[in-house]
Amino acid sequence: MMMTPELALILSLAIPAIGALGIAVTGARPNLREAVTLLTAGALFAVVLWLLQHHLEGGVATLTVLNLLPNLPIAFTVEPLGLVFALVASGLWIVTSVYSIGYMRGNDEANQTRFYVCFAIALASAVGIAFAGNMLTLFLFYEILTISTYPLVAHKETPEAKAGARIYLGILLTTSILFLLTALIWTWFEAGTLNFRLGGILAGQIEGPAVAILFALYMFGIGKAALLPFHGWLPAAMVAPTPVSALLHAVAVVKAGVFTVLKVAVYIFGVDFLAESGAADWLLWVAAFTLIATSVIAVTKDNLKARLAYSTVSQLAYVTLGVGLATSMGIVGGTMQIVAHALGKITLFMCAGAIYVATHKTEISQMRGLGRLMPFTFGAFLLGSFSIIGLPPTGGAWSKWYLVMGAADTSQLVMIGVLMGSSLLAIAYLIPVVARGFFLPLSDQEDRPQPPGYEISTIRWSEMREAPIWCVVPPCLTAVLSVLVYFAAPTIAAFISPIVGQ
Amino acid sequence: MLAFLLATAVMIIRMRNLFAVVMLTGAFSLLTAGLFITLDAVDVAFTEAAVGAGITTVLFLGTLSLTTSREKPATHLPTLPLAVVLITGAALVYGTMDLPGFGDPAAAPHQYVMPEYVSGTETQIGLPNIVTAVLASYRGFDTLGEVGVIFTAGVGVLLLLNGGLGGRARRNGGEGAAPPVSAPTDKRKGPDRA
Amino acid sequence: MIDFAQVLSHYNYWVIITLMMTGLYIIVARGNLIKKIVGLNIFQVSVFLFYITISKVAGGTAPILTGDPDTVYSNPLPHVLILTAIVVGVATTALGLALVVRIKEAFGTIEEDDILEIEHALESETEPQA
Amino acid sequence: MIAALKAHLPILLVAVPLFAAPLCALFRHPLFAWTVSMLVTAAAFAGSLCLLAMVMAGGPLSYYLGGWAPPWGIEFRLDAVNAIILVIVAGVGAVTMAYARASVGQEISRAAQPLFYTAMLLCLAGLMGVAATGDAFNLFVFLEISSLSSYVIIAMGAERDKRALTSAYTYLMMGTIGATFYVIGIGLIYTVTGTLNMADMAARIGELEQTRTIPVAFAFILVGLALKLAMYPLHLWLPNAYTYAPTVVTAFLAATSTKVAGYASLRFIYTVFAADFAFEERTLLFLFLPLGLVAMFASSAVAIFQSDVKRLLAYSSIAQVGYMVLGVSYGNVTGLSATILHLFNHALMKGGLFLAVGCVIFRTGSHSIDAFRGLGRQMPWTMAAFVIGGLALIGLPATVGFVSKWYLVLGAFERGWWPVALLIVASSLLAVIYIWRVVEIAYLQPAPAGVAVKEAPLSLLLPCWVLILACVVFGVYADPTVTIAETAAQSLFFDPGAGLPPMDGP
Repeated sequence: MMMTPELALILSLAIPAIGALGIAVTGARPNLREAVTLLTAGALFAVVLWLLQHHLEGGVATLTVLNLLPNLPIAFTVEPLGLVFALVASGLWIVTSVYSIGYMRGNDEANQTRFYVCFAIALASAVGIAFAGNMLTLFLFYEILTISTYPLVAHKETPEAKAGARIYLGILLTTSILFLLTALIWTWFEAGTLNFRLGGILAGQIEGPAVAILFALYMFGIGKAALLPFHGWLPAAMVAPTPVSALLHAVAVVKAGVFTVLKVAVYIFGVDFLAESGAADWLLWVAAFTLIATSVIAVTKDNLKARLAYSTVSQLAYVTLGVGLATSMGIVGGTMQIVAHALGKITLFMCAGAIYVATHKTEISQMRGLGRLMPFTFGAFLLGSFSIIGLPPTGGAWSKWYLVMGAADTSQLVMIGVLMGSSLLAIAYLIPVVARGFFLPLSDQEDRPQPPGYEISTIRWSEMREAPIWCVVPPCLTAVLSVLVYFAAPTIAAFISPIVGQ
Repeated sequence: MLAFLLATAVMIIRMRNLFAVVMLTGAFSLLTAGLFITLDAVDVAFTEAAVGAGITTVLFLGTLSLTTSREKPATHLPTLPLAVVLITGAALVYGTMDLPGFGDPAAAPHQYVMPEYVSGTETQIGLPNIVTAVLASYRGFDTLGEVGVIFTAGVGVLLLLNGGLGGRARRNGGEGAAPPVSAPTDKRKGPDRA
Repeated sequence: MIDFAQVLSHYNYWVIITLMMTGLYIIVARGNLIKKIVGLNIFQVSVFLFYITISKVAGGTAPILTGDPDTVYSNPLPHVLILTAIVVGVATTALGLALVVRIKEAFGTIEEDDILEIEHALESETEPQA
Repeated sequence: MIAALKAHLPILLVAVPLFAAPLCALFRHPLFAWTVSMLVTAAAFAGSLCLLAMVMAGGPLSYYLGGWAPPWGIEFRLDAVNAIILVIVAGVGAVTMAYARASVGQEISRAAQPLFYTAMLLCLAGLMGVAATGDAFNLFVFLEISSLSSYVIIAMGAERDKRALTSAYTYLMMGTIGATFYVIGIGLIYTVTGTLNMADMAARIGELEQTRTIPVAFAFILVGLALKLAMYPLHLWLPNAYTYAPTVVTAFLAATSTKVAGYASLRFIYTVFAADFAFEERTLLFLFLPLGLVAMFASSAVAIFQSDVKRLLAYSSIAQVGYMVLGVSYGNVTGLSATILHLFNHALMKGGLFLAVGCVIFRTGSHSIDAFRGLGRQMPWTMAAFVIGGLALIGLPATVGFVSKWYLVLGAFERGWWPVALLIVASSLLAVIYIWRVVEIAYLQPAPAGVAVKEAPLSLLLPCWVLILACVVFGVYADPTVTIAETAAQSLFFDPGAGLPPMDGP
């Protein structure tokens, strides 16, 4: 069978959907079910890779399915930004799947079939968002993503899980219906189209303060980008099992949010139009405030996952800030940040999960000395932290670098300061975790008299208490990947540069 | 005659004995029928006398025999109903201001469609009674609908009083004795739950 | 503003309107279910009267062909409509009364207030503890 | 044969159910009655689809009953507006009838079933008649057929809960007042125009706009129809009627009866009284706009606090009527299209939702929200249908609710009323709350111990899913419905009374 770009696009959506079905059908036989999951994830990644190759060869892939509304079709287009997101999502899905299998079995969780089904649907919608050819299609998948992740957040069905899921759904639906939908219809009303077009569709169609209002509707409407004050759903969703957090924070949900932000900026408004009209100026400040404020909150959190959650909010604001700069550097930096943060944060979350599976510890203060028992996990955590902070040799270094360059381009000295300050805060909330893990004695060994010659800082392989291997290998892998991204960064930058007119 | 009607209506409001009220309603209908005759509507008058004064009264009496014939005094002030009624009435009076005067031969209804009915009845139908002609032919479908309405009501009454609803068996409890108040509280115990 | 001639030619409408409103008042204000239906009847009959008034042509006769081409007939169309409407009215009355009989059986009363009370009691009975 | 059938299709659609009804009554056999009803509704559905296709292809159709040309005889006039209404009524009729076999079998005693089906068919015939007729008085007659039969079928809920009787009584009172108001309005118009044909009225009203009679007639007709439509604040009869009626009846009436009343209002607002009529413009602006908004918010807010799922959905219906009223109030084509679209879309989703609740009633015997505990696992298909229907009610993309909302908001933008646009989207958030209350209980609360509930039988699930899938299909592929709605809106808006035959003697 010949692979055509249309077919590939269809497959990229159909594979996870069929996968979901397959998982549902094979639910009674866990081994088969997990095999289906992995197979689906692998196949999806392969298709996306094919699309990448096709794109690199200069091919164009578009697909118009049918008219949802007259003159408003459900359409898909492959473009660099979407490819980057699709690659991140589908690639990390494999890793997360492997990890979920270890985690869910390790914890003996209930409702596993529902979990995998919803996961696959979420992935299908993430791919749909990535390849959406117009804003309506994107919105469609955006909402499916929200709904399909709701059961995941509520997975444990405890009162806290329900409350968290309610907040999750509430904020995401409220913002998307109240602001994003309004913005969409407004755009349609003004521009007569919702197709993504380089240089934007709104340029010249709308002027004055309306531009800023519409832009604000978009920015706050994309609740998944977690801009203050609509960030509350992310910490609330922390009640979910760790693989879900990984999905939310790294693979699909927040990435879909910031990806949409980028899409809107580049294809709906157009970077130049944004810069000219000054509509995005306010966004810089909101993003900067979000960035600093949530970093500070993160420092105060003792619960590891909560700390990571606030860190995510803060890191997402980097992308928004990149958009707010309204320069090509800002957009490139934002895109890089999607990749780098995805890899970094998924590593951190999987490590947190691995710690939980192995020791059932959730608070940072309890994690003293665990590094020596779980050296791989903590090692991966360290690399992930580097990426979040923005230290070489990890991908995060580049994204931060581009953003600083962007800020310098537009002489936003304050923003440079904000970026630097936030990195310092990231050090403050991430490094102690690792440091405690490696350099403090185990909390339950404190009181015990140590045998002679016991060095607290040595790793004792015989005492290793790592989580199941399926929980440990994935974070190590992603940690390595975030290092690799450091070296691949110029390639990525070159890849997306066409869309920002360089 | 209109004054008589009004008087009857007011009396109906005042009366508490439902039996008398029903009789008065019958009288009201009869009076109307008389008015219809003076207004040249003989067919309608006949029908009103038979149906309005006759059948309706019988129906009411039947109901009364099955229920009760005293009305309790009203417990709340009729301010709101009065307001509703007055506003509606005022609107209607306002609306009738521009109507053609009573019996005005130049009024639109008599000028527009009606003449053709008269001439048409002669040439096309060949019945002397124009009302019957219009009823049966021009607007025959209304009449069909009318039959449908009667049928519906018949089905309805049959269903309500006879058809099902637990059947007549439940009514053997005797007149006025309400069946036990059975709230649909716990039907979960139904056989399907087994 | 309103000249006397107009009052004369329109007073019949107004009397009919008063009748209608009497009927409506009974429906809205009275709590007895049978009385309400009586009100409904009066309301409808007054509307019939209104239609028949429309149909009257001064100097006209009943719309039965006389053979004389100069005869002025009253308008037959409203008559036709009202014939239909009378039947509809009676059908409604019959149905309403049947309902009243059933309500009497089920609730033991035909007073609106009492019924509301019983329903309220049912409501709180079935109300879940939440 | 086919040609003759096609030529007489408009009347057949009404007459066949009307004549099939006595058949059911005559042979008092439940299965026979159901079979007849099923065949008739299915045929009516096919016929209405055919009619819709004819109208879309060839423009408005006019059918003279008995061959008497209007305004002397009665005319059936079909354009895109009522063709789509006919499709809704017959379609939902057919689906609910398929559902009725099992549901009615459980809820209504065997002896009463044949007459019950008779009444259902009569109701269908009445509604179809209202939608098809072009004669104002004929509309009243059909309205009464449908109303009388709906009082009866609502009262049939008394086998389960005696409150059905009082709600039917209340409905009868309000419905009859509404119908009488309507008759008064028609009488007033007749007195000044001398005609009963709607298109003819429209043509003759033009000269009479300045009289005091026309606005009053307009008001009376509108109030009369609004009572039937359950337009806020004339909705008081609706919640109880929907709550206590048998499931099938609730689903059928919720999806059709208010829609037909809505259609009739549109017909009068736009065809009979042309929309540029100054009094009307003011009415739309000062009455419809606030009432629509209030309905949306107040009824949704009330819905949130209901502990009975049927009642919750009933209040939601009133809120949805608010959307329709709002669309009319814009006084532009987009708003009107939105209203017509929503007539169609809401019929699908509310029908589907009530049928889903019916499945729950079938298995648990209760429609209290408590009965839904744990059903997500015990009745997965039913609850999945409920969730999708609920999402449509909220207006999420890929469901029909989204399409209506899109046009509603677009219309507001066209009018420059952006606060209204915001209010519309805000009100759909209330729907999130009341739908999610049920969803949460169904999925995240454990089932009460000791009772096992099975999934509903296929004969109930299938009809329910037909409507729910239609919600999705027409949500993802709204091209045809939007086209029809826009054609309908255009024809209502721009050529009132167009295509009226020349006025010669008969």
